[in-house]
Amino acid sequence: MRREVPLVLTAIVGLTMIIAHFIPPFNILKDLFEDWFFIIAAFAIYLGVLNLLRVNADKVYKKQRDWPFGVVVILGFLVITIPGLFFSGGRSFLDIGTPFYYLYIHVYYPLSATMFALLAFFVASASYRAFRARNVEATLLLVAAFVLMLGRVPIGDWITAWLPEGYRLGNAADWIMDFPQTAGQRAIMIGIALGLVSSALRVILGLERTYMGGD
Amino acid sequence: MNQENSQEEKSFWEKLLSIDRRIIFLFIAAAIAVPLFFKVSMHIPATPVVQGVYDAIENLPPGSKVLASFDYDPGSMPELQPMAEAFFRHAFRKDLKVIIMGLWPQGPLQANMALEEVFKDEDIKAKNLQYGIDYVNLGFTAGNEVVIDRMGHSFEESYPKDGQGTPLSELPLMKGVRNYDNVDLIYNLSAGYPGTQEWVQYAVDVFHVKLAAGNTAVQAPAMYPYVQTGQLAGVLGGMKGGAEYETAIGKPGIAVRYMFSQAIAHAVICFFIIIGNLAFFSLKKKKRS
Amino acid sequence: MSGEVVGVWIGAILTLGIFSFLYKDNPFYKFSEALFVGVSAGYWFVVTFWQYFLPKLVDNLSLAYTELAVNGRIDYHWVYLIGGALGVLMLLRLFPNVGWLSRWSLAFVVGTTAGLQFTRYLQSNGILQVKGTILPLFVSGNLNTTIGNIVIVVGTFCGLIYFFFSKEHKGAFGGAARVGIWFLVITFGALFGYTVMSRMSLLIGRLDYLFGEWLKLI
Amino acid sequence: MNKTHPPSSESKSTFFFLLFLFVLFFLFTPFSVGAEEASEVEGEPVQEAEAPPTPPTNIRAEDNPNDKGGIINISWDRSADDGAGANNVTAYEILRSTERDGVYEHIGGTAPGATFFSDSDVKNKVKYFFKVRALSPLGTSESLPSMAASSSVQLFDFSRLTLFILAVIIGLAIFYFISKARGGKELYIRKIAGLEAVDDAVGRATEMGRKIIYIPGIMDMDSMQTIAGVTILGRVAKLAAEYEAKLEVPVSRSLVMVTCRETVKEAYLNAGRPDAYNDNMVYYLTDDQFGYAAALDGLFIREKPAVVFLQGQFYAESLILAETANLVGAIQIAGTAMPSQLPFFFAACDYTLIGEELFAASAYLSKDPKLLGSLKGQDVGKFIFLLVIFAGVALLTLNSVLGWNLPNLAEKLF
Repeated sequence: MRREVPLVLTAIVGLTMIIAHFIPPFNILKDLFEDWFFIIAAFAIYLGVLNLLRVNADKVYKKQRDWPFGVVVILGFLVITIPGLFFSGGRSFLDIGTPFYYLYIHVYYPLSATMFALLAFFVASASYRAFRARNVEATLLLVAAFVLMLGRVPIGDWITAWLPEGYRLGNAADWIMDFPQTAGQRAIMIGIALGLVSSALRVILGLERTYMGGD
Repeated sequence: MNQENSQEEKSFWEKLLSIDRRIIFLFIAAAIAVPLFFKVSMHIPATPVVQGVYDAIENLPPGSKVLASFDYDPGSMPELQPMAEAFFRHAFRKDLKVIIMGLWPQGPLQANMALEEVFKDEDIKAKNLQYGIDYVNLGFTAGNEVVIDRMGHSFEESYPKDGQGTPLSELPLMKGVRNYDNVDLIYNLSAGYPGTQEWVQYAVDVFHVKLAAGNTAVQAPAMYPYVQTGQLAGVLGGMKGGAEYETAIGKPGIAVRYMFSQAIAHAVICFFIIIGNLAFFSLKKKKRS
Repeated sequence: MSGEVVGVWIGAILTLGIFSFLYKDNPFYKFSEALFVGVSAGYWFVVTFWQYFLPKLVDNLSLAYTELAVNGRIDYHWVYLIGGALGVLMLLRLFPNVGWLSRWSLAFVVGTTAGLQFTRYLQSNGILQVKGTILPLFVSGNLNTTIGNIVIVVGTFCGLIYFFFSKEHKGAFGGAARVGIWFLVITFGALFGYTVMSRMSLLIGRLDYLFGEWLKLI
Repeated sequence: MNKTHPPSSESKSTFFFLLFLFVLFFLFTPFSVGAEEASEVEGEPVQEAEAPPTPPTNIRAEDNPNDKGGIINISWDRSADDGAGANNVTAYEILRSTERDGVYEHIGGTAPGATFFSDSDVKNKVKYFFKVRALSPLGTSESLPSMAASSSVQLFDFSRLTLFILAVIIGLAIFYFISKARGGKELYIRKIAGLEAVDDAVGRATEMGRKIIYIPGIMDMDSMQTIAGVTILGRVAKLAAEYEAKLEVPVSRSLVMVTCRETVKEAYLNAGRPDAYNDNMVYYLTDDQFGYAAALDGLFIREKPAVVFLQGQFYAESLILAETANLVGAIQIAGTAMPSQLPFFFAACDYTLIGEELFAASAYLSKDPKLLGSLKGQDVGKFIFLLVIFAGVALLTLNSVLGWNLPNLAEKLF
């Protein structure tokens, strides 16, 4: 019961989804099952959130290293959830002027955008370290990256202004994107399609089942 | 003397190779911050892909309805928000009616933020635009491309109510808007999935509606083929595309101002790559000799 | 001080908090990080409730209920009860004795994903890409397209050969695989360089916020 | 286009030819328009201009193919007055009736210039007739009714036939090699460097007494990449249990947390060390992409893990994680099937599994012949694709060299 039912269920549901793709009256199952997925995930989020709160409460209670920041996590969670659920006009909680919107704009957004912006720095440090002409492969990597980086901004065309129009860095960047890049991307994508198909079959056939746990 | 010199030189190249990354960070920060203070306005003429977007909106008669789908979140704001603001400015000046929606949870909110900004303009304030008559915000609906597909049959199926909970039938603007047949253009701002690709595949290819889009620079090249085949009227790619569009509507905004920083930062990264390789090769040469 | 001004100050301080990580880990970053984790977990919790839980489960069931109460008809929307039941099974994990029942929901999710993505990827990543690669190697009167097509066909062909698992990369096969790697590497380099633009604009946005909106220097 | 290519002499001559045509067009257009206007004035009485627009013609109604019914597609030829003049058509309205000469009801409309409408409000097997009405400022006019049309359920979607055949062939190939491997036949599988390194990396973590941190991507269980990431976790956890290394799995989705717990627990059980497992090894942080990245950055810096696995579906946070892990000197073994993120892993990580290799990893690490057999099946799929590309390219090339003028086969097949 504990193990067999889930395996059979996976197989039935998986095969049904594949077959449904080819039988128009069954197409509706796709939408329905996706909706069910959202419902399951919406229930599951309670498990995650409870876990997060418990871990941090534990940390505070046991006075582990950095415990004050456990308090911050819990407070942060409550500070946005309580207004979001109860004091922000229900479903229109994201409208301009609600307390939830205020927190979104002045707390959530700056944090999120700044974290994202760290990438500007990491792109620089990673390219400094990785783009060295050690061998043929590394050199190709370097040259392609270099051409694209300069070709995308006005500087690229400015440096190569002495070349006839149509042969400048911007054009080279476009050419690399259009042809060799397309080819490499295609090979990767086709490989992914096959890998995924095979992986999905292993899951459906129950060969890959570590995720299902033991008894 | 000679030996000492080479000793010193060697350590210099070596030091350079294992440079503290914080020094690189500092250079990048400076490369972006300093140009912000110089209001260099680079002239950024519209490339044909951008002109396509501009024309698609410019050529609509007043009163036409545009469905604007905001499929991005704050993460892509620097790139897409200028396009959102420029679009609203353009549309409201031309007296177009805008139906806002989002396939990303935060999308409709981004639209609200752009509206707030645009309503500060004198000429637009003077038009005294009304919610429900001149624009509506349908909000977000979960379901990705399935939503696009369903809307082809009926908007109401996916959006029985607008973002504020008002039934569509009570919104004057939505009277007579049943599906894509009743809108004149779709304008889509996209930062990934679901986004422009899905709009092309599920709305343009199936329901033959006209589509113009703005994308992050990462995504834009994947959209060029659609522009060539005419499935897409045009695409604004990244900050540069935004800057071109801003220039085209005659109101240079944030994107135009940012382009200078962008160029300098690229140059700095390339400079470091060159330095890194110089150091790498001088060390290699030394080792060989 | 108005709410807006306070808000900009909060935003600016948190922005600096995250940036401080670039120098080194410090309590200021730890604070911003902890706040971010708490607030973002709460953010998605609220979003999930209003935008997934209510519309997908409650709305559909209330539709079914209204149909029953008003017209006495048993409506199709009752099937959402199964979705709800699978969700409830998930919560049983909180009780060790019956926790294993949640595997049924997991099995459903995994089966759906495997089945759905099987056809989706085979179509969009497989067939459509193969179709896109079938190009003539010679286009009369157009040298650009001719060269471009050759590059695409050769690159895709060799790239795929690199991915073969059950054949040793030796001889001509190995040579083709090597060319395949070159194409992969050029792709990576190009995509990397291409993305730099996007990433820089994010930082521009943040610095503009600090210097402009907060300090009003620009 | 800003995708200007280096101009070749051929494209230049094409350009000039087009320019020539363009100039000709411009030269002669005014005359032809003038001529048309003249004929209109001459041929039709003045009061006729007050009349409604010419009705649309040739109304066709057909069942929408390959669906479960419920949709009829209506198309028509535009009114002659669509697109010009005072009598310009401003909209079309679609009318429907169940009897040819019955009462027609208005069911929708389109913008001028359109020739297509899809009626999604029909009952299967009921016969409908359609008319299209053209609207203009001067009046309206209705077309003749269409032939009867009804929608019906199709039991097989023939537009997906190629996909179906391919799915069956590849599925059977994989299945065949799995059962063949079950028979105990030894299969050759080439070495994958990133996976060869797993053993050493786990060993090194044990030696150093530092943690292994495993990140199964940032997406939920509705992604096969996450599922692949979780199955690889199963193999890594078993190794960690055997080597007695410390494993930590912070995740960003609740369902993934549940699944990872089952996986890791099972792995420890299989390794004979169920006592070493506890639920706290797998914990949830936040659903948020960058909130999660911020927390992981802090974790990396403070814990200084010996190994960081990044296996699953990643977006922009990929480089943030890889660079921070690099900063603390961890061995990074990454893998994803996101083409847009592979460059960053490739540049910043020690080992990267590229696309297909991510899906092959758990089979490879398991060394289970059945699973390895499925990899061989994948190769058959690749071989078929290569064959199709080769044949298609050869045919098209011959076609264009010899000027056969073949119909576009690829377009027909897929």
